[in-house]
Amino acid sequence: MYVVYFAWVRERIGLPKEKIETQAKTVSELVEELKAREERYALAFSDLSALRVAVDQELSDFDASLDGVSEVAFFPPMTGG
Amino acid sequence: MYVVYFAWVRERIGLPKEKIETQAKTVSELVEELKAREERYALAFSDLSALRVAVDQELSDFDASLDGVSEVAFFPPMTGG
Amino acid sequence: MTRISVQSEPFDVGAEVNRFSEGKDDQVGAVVTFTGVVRNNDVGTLKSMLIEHYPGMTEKALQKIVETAVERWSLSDALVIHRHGDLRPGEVIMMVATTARHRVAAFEAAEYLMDYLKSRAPFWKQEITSDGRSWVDAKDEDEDALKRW
Amino acid sequence: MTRISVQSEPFDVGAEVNRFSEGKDDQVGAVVTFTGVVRNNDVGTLKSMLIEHYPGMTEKALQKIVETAVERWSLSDALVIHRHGDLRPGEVIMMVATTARHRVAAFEAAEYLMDYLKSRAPFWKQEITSDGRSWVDAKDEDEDALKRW
Repeated sequence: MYVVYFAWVRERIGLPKEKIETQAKTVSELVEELKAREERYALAFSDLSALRVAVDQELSDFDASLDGVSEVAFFPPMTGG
Repeated sequence: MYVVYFAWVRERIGLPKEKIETQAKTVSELVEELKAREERYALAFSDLSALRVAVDQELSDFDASLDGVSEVAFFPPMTGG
Repeated sequence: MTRISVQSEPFDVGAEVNRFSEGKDDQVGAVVTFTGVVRNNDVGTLKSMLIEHYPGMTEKALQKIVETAVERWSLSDALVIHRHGDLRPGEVIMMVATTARHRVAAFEAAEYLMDYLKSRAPFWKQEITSDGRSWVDAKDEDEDALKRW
Repeated sequence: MTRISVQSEPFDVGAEVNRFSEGKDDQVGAVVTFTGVVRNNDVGTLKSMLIEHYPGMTEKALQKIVETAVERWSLSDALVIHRHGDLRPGEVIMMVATTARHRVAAFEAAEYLMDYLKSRAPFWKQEITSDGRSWVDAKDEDEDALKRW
Protein backbone atom coordinates (compact mmCIF):
# COMPACT_ATOMS: atom_id res chain seq x y z
CA MET A 1 0.00 0.00 0.00
CA TYR A 2 1.21 3.49 -0.79
CA VAL A 3 0.91 6.31 1.70
CA VAL A 4 1.14 9.86 0.33
CA TYR A 5 1.51 13.17 2.10
CA PHE A 6 0.80 16.74 1.04
CA ALA A 7 1.58 20.30 2.19
CA TRP A 8 2.95 20.57 5.74
CA VAL A 9 2.29 16.89 6.43
CA ARG A 10 4.68 16.06 3.60
CA GLU A 11 7.21 18.55 4.99
CA ARG A 12 7.05 17.21 8.55
CA ILE A 13 7.36 13.60 7.46
CA GLY A 14 10.02 14.55 4.95
CA LEU A 15 8.80 12.60 1.93
CA PRO A 16 5.88 12.72 -0.49
CA LYS A 17 5.16 9.03 -0.85
CA GLU A 18 6.20 5.71 0.61
CA LYS A 19 5.33 2.04 0.26
CA ILE A 20 4.22 0.47 3.50
CA GLU A 21 3.61 -3.15 4.52
CA THR A 22 0.95 -3.09 7.20
CA GLN A 23 -1.61 -5.30 8.94
CA ALA A 24 -3.64 -2.21 9.93
CA LYS A 25 -7.35 -2.72 9.30
CA THR A 26 -8.35 0.94 9.44
CA VAL A 27 -6.83 4.34 8.76
CA SER A 28 -6.67 4.92 12.53
CA GLU A 29 -4.65 1.77 13.05
CA LEU A 30 -2.30 2.83 10.25
CA VAL A 31 -1.85 6.22 11.92
CA GLU A 32 -0.98 4.54 15.24
CA GLU A 33 1.53 2.32 13.48
CA LEU A 34 3.17 5.30 11.78
CA LYS A 35 3.25 7.37 14.98
CA ALA A 36 5.06 4.53 16.75
CA ARG A 37 7.76 4.50 14.08
CA GLU A 38 9.55 7.80 14.51
CA GLU A 39 9.27 11.21 16.08
CA ARG A 40 8.55 12.97 12.76
CA TYR A 41 5.44 10.79 12.25
CA ALA A 42 4.32 11.34 15.84
CA LEU A 43 4.67 15.07 15.24
CA ALA A 44 2.82 15.07 11.92
CA PHE A 45 -0.07 13.04 13.38
CA SER A 46 -0.19 14.72 16.79
CA ASP A 47 -3.48 16.53 16.10
CA LEU A 48 -5.77 14.49 13.88
CA SER A 49 -8.41 17.23 13.88
CA ALA A 50 -5.96 19.25 11.76
CA LEU A 51 -5.70 16.46 9.20
CA ARG A 52 -7.79 15.08 6.37
CA VAL A 53 -7.51 11.66 4.82
CA ALA A 54 -8.25 10.28 1.37
CA VAL A 55 -8.56 6.58 0.67
CA ASP A 56 -7.90 5.59 -2.94
CA GLN A 57 -8.24 9.27 -3.88
CA GLU A 58 -11.66 9.75 -2.26
CA LEU A 59 -12.09 11.93 0.81
CA SER A 60 -12.68 9.61 3.72
CA ASP A 61 -12.24 9.44 7.50
CA PHE A 62 -10.05 7.81 10.10
CA ASP A 63 -12.55 4.98 10.68
CA ALA A 64 -12.30 3.88 7.07
CA SER A 65 -11.34 0.28 6.33
CA LEU A 66 -8.08 -0.43 4.49
CA ASP A 67 -9.41 -3.65 3.00
CA GLY A 68 -8.33 -3.76 -0.65
CA VAL A 69 -7.01 -0.19 -0.50
CA SER A 70 -3.96 0.71 -2.57
CA GLU A 71 -3.37 4.37 -1.61
CA VAL A 72 -3.96 6.40 1.53
CA ALA A 73 -3.26 10.15 1.62
CA PHE A 74 -2.84 12.51 4.57
CA PHE A 75 -2.99 16.27 4.26
CA PRO A 76 -4.22 19.46 5.97
CA PRO A 77 -7.64 21.00 5.20
CA MET A 78 -7.70 22.06 1.58
CA THR A 79 -7.27 25.64 0.43
CA GLY A 80 -8.11 25.74 -3.26
CA GLY A 81 -9.78 28.43 -5.33
CA MET B 1 -43.65 70.01 -19.67
CA TYR B 2 -42.84 66.96 -21.74
CA VAL B 3 -44.65 63.69 -21.23
CA VAL B 4 -42.96 60.58 -22.61
CA TYR B 5 -44.27 57.04 -23.06
CA PHE B 6 -42.52 53.70 -23.48
CA ALA B 7 -43.35 50.14 -24.56
CA TRP B 8 -47.10 49.34 -24.72
CA VAL B 9 -48.00 52.68 -23.12
CA ARG B 10 -46.38 54.39 -26.11
CA GLU B 11 -48.21 52.07 -28.49
CA ARG B 12 -51.63 52.61 -26.90
CA ILE B 13 -51.26 56.37 -26.81
CA GLY B 14 -49.75 56.35 -30.26
CA LEU B 15 -46.81 58.66 -29.74
CA PRO B 16 -43.50 58.61 -27.85
CA LYS B 17 -43.44 62.17 -26.52
CA GLU B 18 -45.63 65.24 -26.33
CA LYS B 19 -45.50 68.74 -24.90
CA ILE B 20 -48.31 69.45 -22.49
CA GLU B 21 -49.53 72.66 -20.86
CA THR B 22 -51.03 71.69 -17.53
CA GLN B 23 -52.05 73.10 -14.16
CA ALA B 24 -51.80 69.64 -12.59
CA LYS B 25 -49.95 69.73 -9.25
CA THR B 26 -49.20 65.99 -9.05
CA VAL B 27 -48.65 63.06 -11.37
CA SER B 28 -52.12 61.74 -10.41
CA GLU B 29 -53.76 65.01 -11.45
CA LEU B 30 -51.88 64.87 -14.75
CA VAL B 31 -53.10 61.31 -15.32
CA GLU B 32 -56.72 62.39 -14.69
CA GLU B 33 -56.32 65.25 -17.12
CA LEU B 34 -54.91 62.94 -19.82
CA LYS B 35 -57.61 60.29 -19.27
CA ALA B 36 -60.29 62.93 -19.76
CA ARG B 37 -58.81 63.90 -23.13
CA GLU B 38 -59.36 60.88 -25.32
CA GLU B 39 -60.23 57.20 -25.23
CA ARG B 40 -56.65 56.07 -26.02
CA TYR B 41 -55.37 57.84 -22.88
CA ALA B 42 -58.20 56.42 -20.78
CA LEU B 43 -57.24 52.98 -22.06
CA ALA B 44 -53.51 53.40 -21.44
CA PHE B 45 -54.12 54.65 -17.88
CA SER B 46 -57.00 52.32 -17.00
CA ASP B 47 -54.91 50.24 -14.56
CA LEU B 48 -52.32 52.35 -12.76
CA SER B 49 -50.98 49.32 -10.87
CA ALA B 50 -49.63 48.13 -14.25
CA LEU B 51 -47.77 51.41 -14.76
CA ARG B 52 -44.61 53.00 -13.47
CA VAL B 53 -43.74 56.68 -13.52
CA ALA B 54 -40.48 58.60 -13.69
CA VAL B 55 -40.26 62.31 -12.87
CA ASP B 56 -37.31 64.07 -14.46
CA GLN B 57 -35.80 60.66 -15.21
CA GLU B 58 -36.00 59.36 -11.62
CA LEU B 59 -38.36 56.55 -10.67
CA SER B 60 -41.17 58.13 -8.69
CA ASP B 61 -44.84 57.59 -7.84
CA PHE B 62 -48.26 58.96 -8.67
CA ASP B 63 -48.31 61.22 -5.59
CA ALA B 64 -45.21 63.07 -6.77
CA SER B 65 -45.37 66.85 -7.17
CA LEU B 66 -44.96 68.37 -10.63
CA ASP B 67 -43.55 71.59 -9.25
CA GLY B 68 -40.59 72.59 -11.41
CA VAL B 69 -40.67 69.31 -13.31
CA SER B 70 -39.75 69.29 -16.99
CA GLU B 71 -40.32 65.62 -17.97
CA VAL B 72 -42.73 62.93 -16.81
CA ALA B 73 -42.53 59.39 -18.20
CA PHE B 74 -45.07 56.58 -18.10
CA PHE B 75 -44.19 52.97 -18.84
CA PRO B 76 -44.88 49.36 -17.81
CA PRO B 77 -42.74 47.54 -15.22
CA MET B 78 -39.22 47.24 -16.53
CA THR B 79 -37.81 44.05 -18.04
CA GLY B 80 -34.08 44.58 -18.50
CA GLY B 81 -31.21 42.16 -18.17
CA MET C 1 -13.45 54.09 -12.76
CA THR C 2 -16.65 52.09 -13.16
CA ARG C 3 -17.95 51.91 -16.71
CA ILE C 4 -21.52 51.86 -18.00
CA SER C 5 -22.36 51.49 -21.65
CA VAL C 6 -25.84 51.44 -23.19
CA GLN C 7 -25.36 50.61 -26.85
CA SER C 8 -26.94 48.97 -29.87
CA GLU C 9 -23.64 47.50 -31.13
CA PRO C 10 -22.61 43.94 -30.27
CA PHE C 11 -19.59 43.55 -27.99
CA ASP C 12 -16.96 40.88 -27.35
CA VAL C 13 -17.55 39.46 -23.87
CA GLY C 14 -14.09 37.88 -23.62
CA ALA C 15 -12.34 41.08 -24.62
CA GLU C 16 -14.45 43.06 -22.12
CA VAL C 17 -13.66 40.57 -19.34
CA ASN C 18 -9.94 40.81 -20.03
CA ARG C 19 -9.99 44.61 -20.28
CA PHE C 20 -11.99 44.80 -17.04
CA SER C 21 -9.54 42.53 -15.20
CA GLU C 22 -6.37 44.25 -16.41
CA GLY C 23 -4.43 46.80 -14.41
CA LYS C 24 -6.22 46.24 -11.13
CA ASP C 25 -4.29 46.75 -7.92
CA ASP C 26 -2.86 43.61 -6.30
CA GLN C 27 -5.57 43.53 -3.61
CA VAL C 28 -8.08 42.14 -6.09
CA GLY C 29 -8.77 38.46 -5.54
CA ALA C 30 -12.07 37.83 -7.29
CA VAL C 31 -13.77 38.75 -10.56
CA VAL C 32 -17.37 37.74 -11.29
CA THR C 33 -19.15 38.22 -14.60
CA PHE C 34 -22.69 37.65 -15.71
CA THR C 35 -23.66 37.54 -19.38
CA GLY C 36 -27.29 37.60 -20.52
CA VAL C 37 -28.10 35.93 -23.82
CA VAL C 38 -31.32 36.09 -25.89
CA ARG C 39 -32.99 32.76 -25.11
CA ASN C 40 -35.46 31.22 -27.52
CA ASN C 41 -38.97 30.54 -26.18
CA ASP C 42 -40.01 27.00 -25.25
CA VAL C 43 -41.53 26.31 -28.65
CA GLY C 44 -38.57 27.74 -30.57
CA THR C 45 -40.52 30.40 -32.49
CA LEU C 46 -38.60 33.50 -31.38
CA LYS C 47 -37.36 35.48 -34.37
CA SER C 48 -35.90 38.36 -32.40
CA MET C 49 -36.03 40.33 -29.18
CA LEU C 50 -36.51 44.09 -29.47
CA ILE C 51 -35.11 46.04 -26.54
CA GLU C 52 -36.42 49.54 -25.94
CA HIS C 53 -34.97 51.89 -23.35
CA TYR C 54 -35.25 55.43 -21.99
CA PRO C 55 -32.16 57.30 -23.18
CA GLY C 56 -30.81 59.52 -20.43
CA MET C 57 -32.67 57.86 -17.59
CA THR C 58 -31.15 54.44 -18.39
CA GLU C 59 -27.60 55.65 -17.85
CA LYS C 60 -28.57 57.54 -14.66
CA ALA C 61 -30.42 54.54 -13.22
CA LEU C 62 -27.51 52.18 -14.00
CA GLN C 63 -25.01 54.64 -12.54
CA LYS C 64 -26.95 54.78 -9.29
CA ILE C 65 -27.25 50.98 -9.07
CA VAL C 66 -23.52 50.58 -9.75
CA GLU C 67 -22.52 53.23 -7.20
CA THR C 68 -24.65 51.58 -4.53
CA ALA C 69 -23.04 48.19 -5.22
CA VAL C 70 -19.48 49.60 -5.25
CA GLU C 71 -20.09 51.26 -1.89
CA ARG C 72 -21.90 48.37 -0.24
CA TRP C 73 -19.43 45.63 -1.22
CA SER C 74 -16.26 47.79 -1.37
CA LEU C 75 -15.76 46.77 -4.99
CA SER C 76 -12.51 47.61 -6.74
CA ASP C 77 -14.47 48.10 -9.96
CA ALA C 78 -17.75 47.35 -11.71
CA LEU C 79 -18.88 47.24 -15.34
CA VAL C 80 -22.30 47.21 -17.00
CA ILE C 81 -22.87 46.91 -20.75
CA HIS C 82 -26.47 46.67 -22.00
CA ARG C 83 -27.59 46.57 -25.60
CA HIS C 84 -30.82 47.90 -27.09
CA GLY C 85 -32.42 47.36 -30.47
CA ASP C 86 -33.21 44.15 -32.33
CA LEU C 87 -31.36 41.01 -31.15
CA ARG C 88 -31.62 37.43 -32.37
CA PRO C 89 -31.65 34.24 -30.25
CA GLY C 90 -28.13 33.46 -29.04
CA GLU C 91 -26.96 37.08 -29.16
CA VAL C 92 -25.52 38.64 -26.02
CA ILE C 93 -27.90 41.23 -24.51
CA MET C 94 -25.82 42.48 -21.64
CA MET C 95 -23.08 41.79 -19.15
CA VAL C 96 -22.04 42.90 -15.69
CA ALA C 97 -18.67 42.40 -14.03
CA THR C 98 -17.54 43.02 -10.47
CA THR C 99 -14.20 42.75 -8.77
CA ALA C 100 -13.40 42.67 -5.07
CA ARG C 101 -10.93 41.28 -2.56
CA HIS C 102 -13.06 38.21 -1.82
CA ARG C 103 -15.43 35.97 -3.74
CA VAL C 104 -18.53 36.49 -1.62
CA ALA C 105 -18.50 40.27 -2.21
CA ALA C 106 -17.92 39.89 -5.95
CA PHE C 107 -20.75 37.33 -6.29
CA GLU C 108 -23.25 39.23 -4.16
CA ALA C 109 -22.55 42.51 -5.91
CA ALA C 110 -23.01 40.93 -9.35
CA GLU C 111 -26.32 39.42 -8.27
CA TYR C 112 -27.42 42.75 -6.81
CA LEU C 113 -26.55 44.53 -10.07
CA MET C 114 -28.55 41.96 -12.05
CA ASP C 115 -31.57 42.07 -9.73
CA TYR C 116 -31.75 45.87 -9.83
CA LEU C 117 -30.95 46.11 -13.52
CA LYS C 118 -33.85 43.70 -14.27
CA SER C 119 -36.50 45.69 -12.42
CA ARG C 120 -35.20 49.22 -11.90
CA ALA C 121 -33.40 50.20 -15.10
CA PRO C 122 -35.75 51.43 -17.86
CA PHE C 123 -35.50 48.64 -20.43
CA TRP C 124 -38.44 46.84 -22.01
CA LYS C 125 -38.33 43.67 -24.06
CA GLN C 126 -40.63 42.79 -26.91
CA GLU C 127 -40.62 39.27 -28.37
CA ILE C 128 -41.10 38.95 -32.09
CA THR C 129 -42.23 35.43 -32.99
CA SER C 130 -43.82 33.84 -36.04
CA ASP C 131 -47.15 34.60 -34.29
CA GLY C 132 -46.53 38.34 -33.90
CA ARG C 133 -45.15 40.74 -31.35
CA SER C 134 -45.69 40.79 -27.61
CA TRP C 135 -44.22 42.76 -24.73
CA VAL C 136 -42.51 40.62 -22.12
CA ASP C 137 -44.29 40.88 -18.77
CA ALA C 138 -42.27 41.68 -15.69
CA LYS C 139 -42.10 38.63 -13.41
CA ASP C 140 -43.19 38.72 -9.79
CA GLU C 141 -40.07 36.70 -8.94
CA ASP C 142 -37.87 39.48 -10.35
CA GLU C 143 -39.61 42.06 -8.17
CA ASP C 144 -39.40 39.69 -5.19
CA ALA C 145 -35.66 39.24 -5.79
CA LEU C 146 -35.11 42.86 -4.68
CA LYS C 147 -36.31 42.03 -1.16
CA ARG C 148 -33.11 40.07 -0.60
CA TRP C 149 -31.15 43.32 -0.56
CA MET D 1 -19.42 18.26 -22.38
CA THR D 2 -18.22 19.86 -19.18
CA ARG D 3 -14.49 20.56 -19.07
CA ILE D 4 -12.03 20.37 -16.20
CA SER D 5 -8.40 21.35 -16.51
CA VAL D 6 -5.75 21.22 -13.81
CA GLN D 7 -2.66 22.82 -15.29
CA SER D 8 0.44 24.82 -14.48
CA GLU D 9 0.23 26.95 -17.65
CA PRO D 10 -1.42 30.37 -17.59
CA PHE D 11 -4.67 30.71 -19.56
CA ASP D 12 -6.55 33.53 -21.24
CA VAL D 13 -9.75 34.13 -19.27
CA GLY D 14 -11.45 36.09 -22.06
CA ALA D 15 -10.71 33.44 -24.66
CA GLU D 16 -11.98 30.73 -22.30
CA VAL D 17 -15.18 32.68 -21.61
CA ASN D 18 -15.84 33.10 -25.33
CA ARG D 19 -15.06 29.47 -26.12
CA PHE D 20 -17.32 28.35 -23.25
CA SER D 21 -20.21 30.53 -24.48
CA GLU D 22 -20.00 29.54 -28.12
CA GLY D 23 -22.16 26.95 -29.80
CA LYS D 24 -24.63 26.56 -26.96
CA ASP D 25 -28.23 25.69 -27.81
CA ASP D 26 -30.67 28.61 -27.96
CA GLN D 27 -32.19 27.78 -24.56
CA VAL D 28 -29.20 29.27 -22.78
CA GLY D 29 -29.98 32.64 -21.19
CA ALA D 30 -27.26 33.13 -18.59
CA VAL D 31 -23.50 32.66 -18.28
CA VAL D 32 -21.69 33.28 -14.98
CA THR D 33 -17.93 33.24 -14.52
CA PHE D 34 -15.71 33.52 -11.48
CA THR D 35 -12.00 34.22 -11.77
CA GLY D 36 -9.66 33.89 -8.81
CA VAL D 37 -6.55 36.06 -8.77
CA VAL D 38 -3.47 35.87 -6.50
CA ARG D 39 -4.08 38.69 -4.04
CA ASN D 40 -1.18 40.32 -2.23
CA ASN D 41 -1.26 40.25 1.57
CA ASP D 42 -2.25 43.34 3.54
CA VAL D 43 1.34 44.48 3.97
CA GLY D 44 2.24 43.88 0.32
CA THR D 45 5.09 41.44 0.97
CA LEU D 46 3.83 38.46 -1.04
CA LYS D 47 6.40 37.32 -3.56
CA SER D 48 4.49 34.34 -4.85
CA MET D 49 1.86 31.76 -4.08
CA LEU D 50 2.81 28.11 -4.50
CA ILE D 51 -0.12 25.84 -5.24
CA GLU D 52 0.30 22.13 -4.54
CA HIS D 53 -2.28 19.53 -5.53
CA TYR D 54 -2.92 15.78 -5.54
CA PRO D 55 -2.67 14.65 -9.15
CA GLY D 56 -5.38 12.15 -9.95
CA MET D 57 -7.58 12.92 -6.98
CA THR D 58 -7.86 16.59 -7.95
CA GLU D 59 -9.46 15.80 -11.30
CA LYS D 60 -11.79 13.20 -9.75
CA ALA D 61 -12.88 15.56 -6.97
CA LEU D 62 -13.52 18.40 -9.42
CA GLN D 63 -15.43 16.08 -11.77
CA LYS D 64 -17.71 15.00 -8.94
CA ILE D 65 -18.34 18.61 -7.82
CA VAL D 66 -19.11 19.66 -11.41
CA GLU D 67 -21.43 16.71 -12.03
CA THR D 68 -23.36 17.47 -8.87
CA ALA D 69 -23.80 21.12 -9.90
CA VAL D 70 -24.84 20.27 -13.48
CA GLU D 71 -27.48 17.89 -12.16
CA ARG D 72 -28.77 20.11 -9.36
CA TRP D 73 -29.13 23.30 -11.42
CA SER D 74 -29.82 21.68 -14.82
CA LEU D 75 -26.81 23.47 -16.25
CA SER D 76 -26.25 23.49 -20.00
CA ASP D 77 -22.51 23.38 -19.33
CA ALA D 78 -19.81 24.00 -16.72
CA LEU D 79 -16.08 24.68 -16.83
CA VAL D 80 -13.32 24.56 -14.20
CA ILE D 81 -9.70 25.54 -14.84
CA HIS D 82 -7.30 25.52 -11.88
CA ARG D 83 -3.59 26.16 -11.98
CA HIS D 84 -0.89 24.74 -9.77
CA GLY D 85 2.74 25.72 -9.25
CA ASP D 86 4.27 29.10 -8.50
CA LEU D 87 2.09 32.15 -9.18
CA ARG D 88 2.80 35.82 -8.63
CA PRO D 89 0.41 38.49 -7.26
CA GLY D 90 -2.06 39.50 -9.96
CA GLU D 91 -1.85 36.19 -11.80
CA VAL D 92 -5.04 34.24 -12.44
CA ILE D 93 -5.22 31.09 -10.27
CA MET D 94 -8.45 29.59 -11.51
CA MET D 95 -11.82 30.14 -13.08
CA VAL D 96 -15.22 28.50 -13.14
CA ALA D 97 -18.03 29.13 -15.61
CA THR D 98 -21.65 27.96 -15.63
CA THR D 99 -24.44 28.37 -18.11
CA ALA D 100 -28.16 27.81 -17.63
CA ARG D 101 -31.55 28.99 -18.79
CA HIS D 102 -31.91 31.50 -15.98
CA ARG D 103 -29.61 33.73 -13.96
CA VAL D 104 -30.39 32.36 -10.51
CA ALA D 105 -29.33 28.84 -11.48
CA ALA D 106 -26.14 30.04 -13.17
CA PHE D 107 -25.16 32.19 -10.15
CA GLU D 108 -25.97 29.57 -7.52
CA ALA D 109 -24.14 26.83 -9.42
CA ALA D 110 -21.03 29.01 -9.80
CA GLU D 111 -21.06 29.78 -6.06
CA TYR D 112 -21.54 26.10 -5.26
CA LEU D 113 -18.58 25.17 -7.48
CA MET D 114 -16.42 27.77 -5.75
CA ASP D 115 -17.46 26.77 -2.24
CA TYR D 116 -16.77 23.09 -2.87
CA LEU D 117 -13.61 23.71 -4.84
CA LYS D 118 -12.22 25.78 -1.93
CA SER D 119 -12.69 23.11 0.71
CA ARG D 120 -13.15 19.76 -1.03
CA ALA D 121 -10.69 19.73 -3.93
CA PRO D 122 -7.15 18.76 -2.90
CA PHE D 123 -5.25 22.01 -3.40
CA TRP D 124 -2.99 23.67 -0.84
CA LYS D 125 -1.60 27.18 -0.96
CA GLN D 126 1.75 28.28 0.41
CA GLU D 127 2.59 31.97 0.64
CA ILE D 128 6.15 32.98 -0.07
CA THR D 129 6.88 36.40 1.38
CA SER D 130 10.03 38.36 2.15
CA ASP D 131 9.72 36.80 5.65
CA GLY D 132 9.67 33.18 4.47
CA ARG D 133 7.17 30.52 3.56
CA SER D 134 3.91 29.63 5.26
CA TRP D 135 1.01 27.35 4.44
CA VAL D 136 -2.31 29.13 4.15
CA ASP D 137 -4.74 27.95 6.83
CA ALA D 138 -8.19 26.84 5.80
CA LYS D 139 -10.78 29.36 7.00
CA ASP D 140 -13.75 28.41 9.16
CA GLU D 141 -15.91 30.61 6.97
CA ASP D 142 -15.00 28.52 3.92
CA GLU D 143 -16.03 25.33 5.70
CA ASP D 144 -19.19 27.04 6.96
CA ALA D 145 -20.04 28.14 3.41
CA LEU D 146 -20.74 24.49 2.52
CA LYS D 147 -23.69 24.41 4.94
CA ARG D 148 -25.63 26.64 2.57
CA TRP D 149 -25.90 23.74 0.10
